Amino acid sequence: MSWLPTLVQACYFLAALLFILGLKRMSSPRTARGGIVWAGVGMLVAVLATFALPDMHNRGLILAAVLVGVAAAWWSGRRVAMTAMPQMVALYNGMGGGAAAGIGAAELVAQVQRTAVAVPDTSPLRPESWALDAVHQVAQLTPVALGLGVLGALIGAVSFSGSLVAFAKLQGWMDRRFVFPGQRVVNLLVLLLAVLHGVMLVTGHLTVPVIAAFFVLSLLFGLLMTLPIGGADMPVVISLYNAFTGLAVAFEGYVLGNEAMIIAGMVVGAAGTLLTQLMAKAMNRSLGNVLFGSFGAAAGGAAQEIAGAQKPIDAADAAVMMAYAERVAIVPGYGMAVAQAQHKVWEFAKLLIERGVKVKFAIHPVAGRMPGHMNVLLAEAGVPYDLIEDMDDINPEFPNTDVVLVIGANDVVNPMAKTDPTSPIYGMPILDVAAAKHVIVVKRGKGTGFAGIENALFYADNTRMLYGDGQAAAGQLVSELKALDA
Amino acid sequence: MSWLPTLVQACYFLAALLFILGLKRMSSPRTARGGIVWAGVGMLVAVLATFALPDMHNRGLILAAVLVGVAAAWWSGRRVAMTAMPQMVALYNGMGGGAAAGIGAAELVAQVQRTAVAVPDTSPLRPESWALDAVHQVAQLTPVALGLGVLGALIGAVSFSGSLVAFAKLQGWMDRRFVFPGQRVVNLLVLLLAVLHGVMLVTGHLTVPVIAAFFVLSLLFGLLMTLPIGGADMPVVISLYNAFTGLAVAFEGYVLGNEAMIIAGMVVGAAGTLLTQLMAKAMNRSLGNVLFGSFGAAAGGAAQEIAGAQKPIDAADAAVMMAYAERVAIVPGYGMAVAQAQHKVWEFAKLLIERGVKVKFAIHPVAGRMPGHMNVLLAEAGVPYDLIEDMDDINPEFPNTDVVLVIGANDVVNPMAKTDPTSPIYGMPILDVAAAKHVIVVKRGKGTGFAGIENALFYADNTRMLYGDGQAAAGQLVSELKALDA
Amino acid sequence: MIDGFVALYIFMLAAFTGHEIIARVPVILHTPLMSGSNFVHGIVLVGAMIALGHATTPFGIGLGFVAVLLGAGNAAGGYVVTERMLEMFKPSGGKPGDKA
Amino acid sequence: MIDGFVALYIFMLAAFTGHEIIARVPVILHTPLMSGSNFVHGIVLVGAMIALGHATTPFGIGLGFVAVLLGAGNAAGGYVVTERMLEMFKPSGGKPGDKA
Ligand SMILES: NC(=O)c1ccc[n+]([C@@H]2O[C@H](COP(=O)([O-])OP(=O)(O)OC[C@H]3O[C@@H](n4cnc5c(N)ncnc54)[C@H](OP(=O)(O)O)[C@@H]3O)[C@@H](O)[C@H]2O)c1
Ligand SMILES: NC(=O)c1ccc[n+]([C@@H]2O[C@H](COP(=O)([O-])OP(=O)(O)OC[C@H]3O[C@@H](n4cnc5c(N)ncnc54)[C@H](OP(=O)(O)O)[C@@H]3O)[C@@H](O)[C@H]2O)c1
Repeated sequence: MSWLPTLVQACYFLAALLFILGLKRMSSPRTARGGIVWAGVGMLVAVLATFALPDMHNRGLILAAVLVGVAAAWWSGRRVAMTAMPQMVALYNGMGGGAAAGIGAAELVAQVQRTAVAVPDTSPLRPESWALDAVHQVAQLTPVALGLGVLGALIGAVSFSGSLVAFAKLQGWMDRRFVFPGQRVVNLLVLLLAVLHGVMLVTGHLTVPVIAAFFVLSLLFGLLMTLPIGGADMPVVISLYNAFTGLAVAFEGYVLGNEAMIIAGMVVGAAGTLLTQLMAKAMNRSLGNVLFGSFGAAAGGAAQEIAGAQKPIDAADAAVMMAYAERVAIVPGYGMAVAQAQHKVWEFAKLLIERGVKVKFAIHPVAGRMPGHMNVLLAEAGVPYDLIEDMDDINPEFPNTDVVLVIGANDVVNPMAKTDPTSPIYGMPILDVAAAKHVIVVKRGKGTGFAGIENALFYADNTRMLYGDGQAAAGQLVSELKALDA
Repeated sequence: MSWLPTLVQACYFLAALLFILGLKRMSSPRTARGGIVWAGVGMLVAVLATFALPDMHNRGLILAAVLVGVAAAWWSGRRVAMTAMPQMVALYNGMGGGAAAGIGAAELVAQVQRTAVAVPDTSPLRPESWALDAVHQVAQLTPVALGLGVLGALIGAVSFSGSLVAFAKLQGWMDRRFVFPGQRVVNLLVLLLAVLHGVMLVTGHLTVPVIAAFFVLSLLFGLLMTLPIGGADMPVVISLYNAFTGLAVAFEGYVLGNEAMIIAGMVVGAAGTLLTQLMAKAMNRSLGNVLFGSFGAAAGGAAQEIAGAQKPIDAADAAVMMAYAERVAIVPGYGMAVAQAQHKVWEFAKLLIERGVKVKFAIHPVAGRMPGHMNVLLAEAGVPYDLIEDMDDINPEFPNTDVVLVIGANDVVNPMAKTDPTSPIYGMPILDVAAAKHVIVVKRGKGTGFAGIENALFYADNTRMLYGDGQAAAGQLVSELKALDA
Repeated sequence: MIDGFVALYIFMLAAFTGHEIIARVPVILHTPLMSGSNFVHGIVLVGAMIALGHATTPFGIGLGFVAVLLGAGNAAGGYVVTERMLEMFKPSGGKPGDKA
Repeated sequence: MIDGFVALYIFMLAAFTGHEIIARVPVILHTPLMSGSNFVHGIVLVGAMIALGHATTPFGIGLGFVAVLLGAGNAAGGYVVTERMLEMFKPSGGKPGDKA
């Protein structure tokens, strides 16, 4: 054994180690930033080591493809808006799934060639175009490797086409949910056909047409499975496809005999599966409900009657109320993200803090449209994370809070989740803002939230509505507050 | 490949899986009880599978040894008192270390024989007594395997002799700490000599005398390393040796090519190392301090002067005080374990609860002499674990508590840990019982606790002393309480 | 090729490791972690490079080229996006990050 | 014999698994867990059985016999002690356990 392969192996080992350590760091807020760097170093080491592998051809082509791919992704990842992050994750994840499927395809085709050489007279159906000029020196794949390779290709292809649909939906290129009667049956049939072709590949029907049909069916299934799912459920679906890609990479890693791929893929596969469940749980839904349910459709049934009227307030009064309060809590929601109001909100909060008001941000786990959405936006605006409180920590404090400023949040502060058993959000834990002395709600009008239902909070005696776009309203609050001191 | 080895392999895989799942369950209070059963099933599967291995000789002997070993350990483990658990763990752990060392020795001796056959004329120093009548059919060990085998044997031997010393100390067979000047230097020398012999074994000096010297030195080091450590520090040391044995098992597993041993050993090695650190941290000490420090010796320096006198109370008054209190917290300590008072204490608490008093048990993480000591005793007496509160949870509640009953605790309620920087326990977090309205302390007299220092709590204005043996005092409290109702 | 059982052990242990690492992660980190693990499976790039490096037919080379492109996109894009998200998690005293 | 790097991967992953499982264990379970992991390394019994099963010289057989004895003690004793400790962890409504 020469030293070069050993060195490459050592590099792969180091990479696997750094991936695990990096993910470990990423799962704690204090060390998260360093984590991605550790994992990045691991990736660099693994890629450089692969260039040094002894029996590699096409080194120039490889370098070109790597450079082009890295440059394009780097550029797009750098310039995309913070709010578009989920769809970018979907896109890059789809690419990974596609790469895994591509590896599977390449191995299957190569196996066809090797089989042709081994038994040259028993495969008359093989198209002649697959010239056998240079046959792999590698031995035939074992049945286990063949099976895992096919499975990985299936999963990777589903993740590829599914992620692209998710991307298109979140990007707004595909607005409507695509639903038709009997959809589930059709989807199931396509999946069964794809699996059937996969089984054929493993059980001796390894021909190019079968391979082609197998991939077409797999891609089609990813497409069909994702089309009926609503845009707001996409983060969970993307997380699921992320786990899929991990598994696909692990299986193709087995085919290639590459332990770093096996480990990294499997770690992501397991971590991603758990993460998907945690995400669904944070939305108070089951994974099955996300994938096959029809959340939006069910909403809007027999809603509870709400007494009273919404009572407006103007920005000047609202600013004064908060300026002379002792404790203020700010509850952001999806509307703040739409309005991109986080910078203005933080500016306003800073002015309050300067005046000696105790300000906290109260974050509901599923505020916005992806887990941690509000945290990411507030962090972007520069809000230090020790001002940010989780639901469980802040709920007991609302009775001692003078003013709660709800900005663009709706479902996550809807008391009907506790009082109305017919509500689609019944049972979801909410931020108990109604317990505070005063509530000010910033929204544009009478629009409903994600669940599409009325909100009793807006009609409560201690609630005042400050109508307007989130960013504009926050801007007004800032000017009024500055005017107070002038 | 025949089906039998595959089946055995599958059994080993199942065992490894069950060990991990079992440990996972054991690390959460809700599922802990089931965890050991899962792991136990894994062990059973692995042992039965090993009997089925095809190329095994001496099956009768193996069965005899297994039966005798199991019977002896089962019997001793069943009948030992609950308070003697730590030394039993030490004993069984030492056995594991010894077994690993034994495997290492057997492999090394076998390797000597194989070497002799391979190059019969180059080892003139080999004693003739090691007859070569039947030589292993197995190939020579690789250098890596040889190295790991020697390392595992070293660690296993240290764990063996060290654990036996720990057992003897906790059992009370070896009361004094064995300390002499220059001890650390001697210990270091012995360790270096052992390592030196290990290196010789790996670098071509594989002869029986060197093997023998290597084991004698390793065992001696384990002995010397453990002798100076005080009995109260033993739980941490036992945990360390537990991790050692895990590592030794993993290394010998590599030599034997047995993945179940590698995985189980390595999991325990890593888990045990972390657990050791957590234990030391819970005692507010570093691992180095436990192993090389002289905690008992340093104590008793320039202690802070304490004003006031201890004010006694009799059982009748104490019982009345608690009977008419709204909230009572009971703080047990090492003295409760010595007095075996847990059953009486729980009887007393139940009587209070029947009267409508809100009773909680407040447990300091290092109360007693092993982590979780109080929990185990209270659980034994039948106290439901939802009445038991951790330090962090109950400390804020003491100001609202009417009476705290401290029974056999001392250091863990000593306020000087917060006030006196010269105190050996300075910096250790304590149970803040002084904040309660009244404190009643049960102890036999003016004896000090583990740290050997005075306790300002006993002299505080709101503290009353109920002198007497823990069990007797609790018994009196019970009778007085019953008398109240009669 | 790795022997069947050894591979099984590696699959199992890697799955446990991944599961345990994520087991108690706070909600606030769900999205960055999804992105971070998305980056980690960018290791598929290495596999794609090997596939292209061993390809000999024009079709195989084309397939490998696309796979490397996609894999490189996964790795680089995953890194940038995760890095940008995590960069924004800072304790008190941080300055506003880059504009969205 | 397992190939060097594969063994390294298994060692690493097993170490991570063990570490992560214990990472957030409450103090109350420290002693039972120490005992439980003590039981788990009782798997050394399997190794000792193999050593005795392959021994051919009287010395080797003697050594193997002692190793199996010790390993069996580790496994059985570790199980009993752990089981007794954990048996006592029960929620409200439990009856007093066996007398110490
Ligand atoms: N976080 C996740 O992972 C996730 C994923 C999927 C789904 N969800 C769901 O999303 C919902 C999140 O609740 P939420 O309270 O954050 O949001 P929401 O219930 O969707 O409410 C958003 C509110 O913001 C207002 N708004 C929209 N644009 C605005 C603008 N430019 N300026 C000011 N206000 C604006 C809307 O009212 P107007 O139209 O009157 O302005 C609307 O009532 C939950 O039902 C959750 O289950 C969450
Ligand atoms: N938990 C662990 O893992 C661990 C391990 C090693 C060391 N430690 C150390 O051990 C100490 C534990 O603190 P602790 O408060 O539990 O105990 P402690 O400080 O050792 O005090 C025990 C007290 O109980 C009294 N006592 C002894 N026998 C008694 C009996 N039969 N009836 C009534 N009272 C009796 C003694 O006073 P009288 O003699 O006057 O009765 C003594 O003051 C800490 O310093 C800790 O660091 C803990």
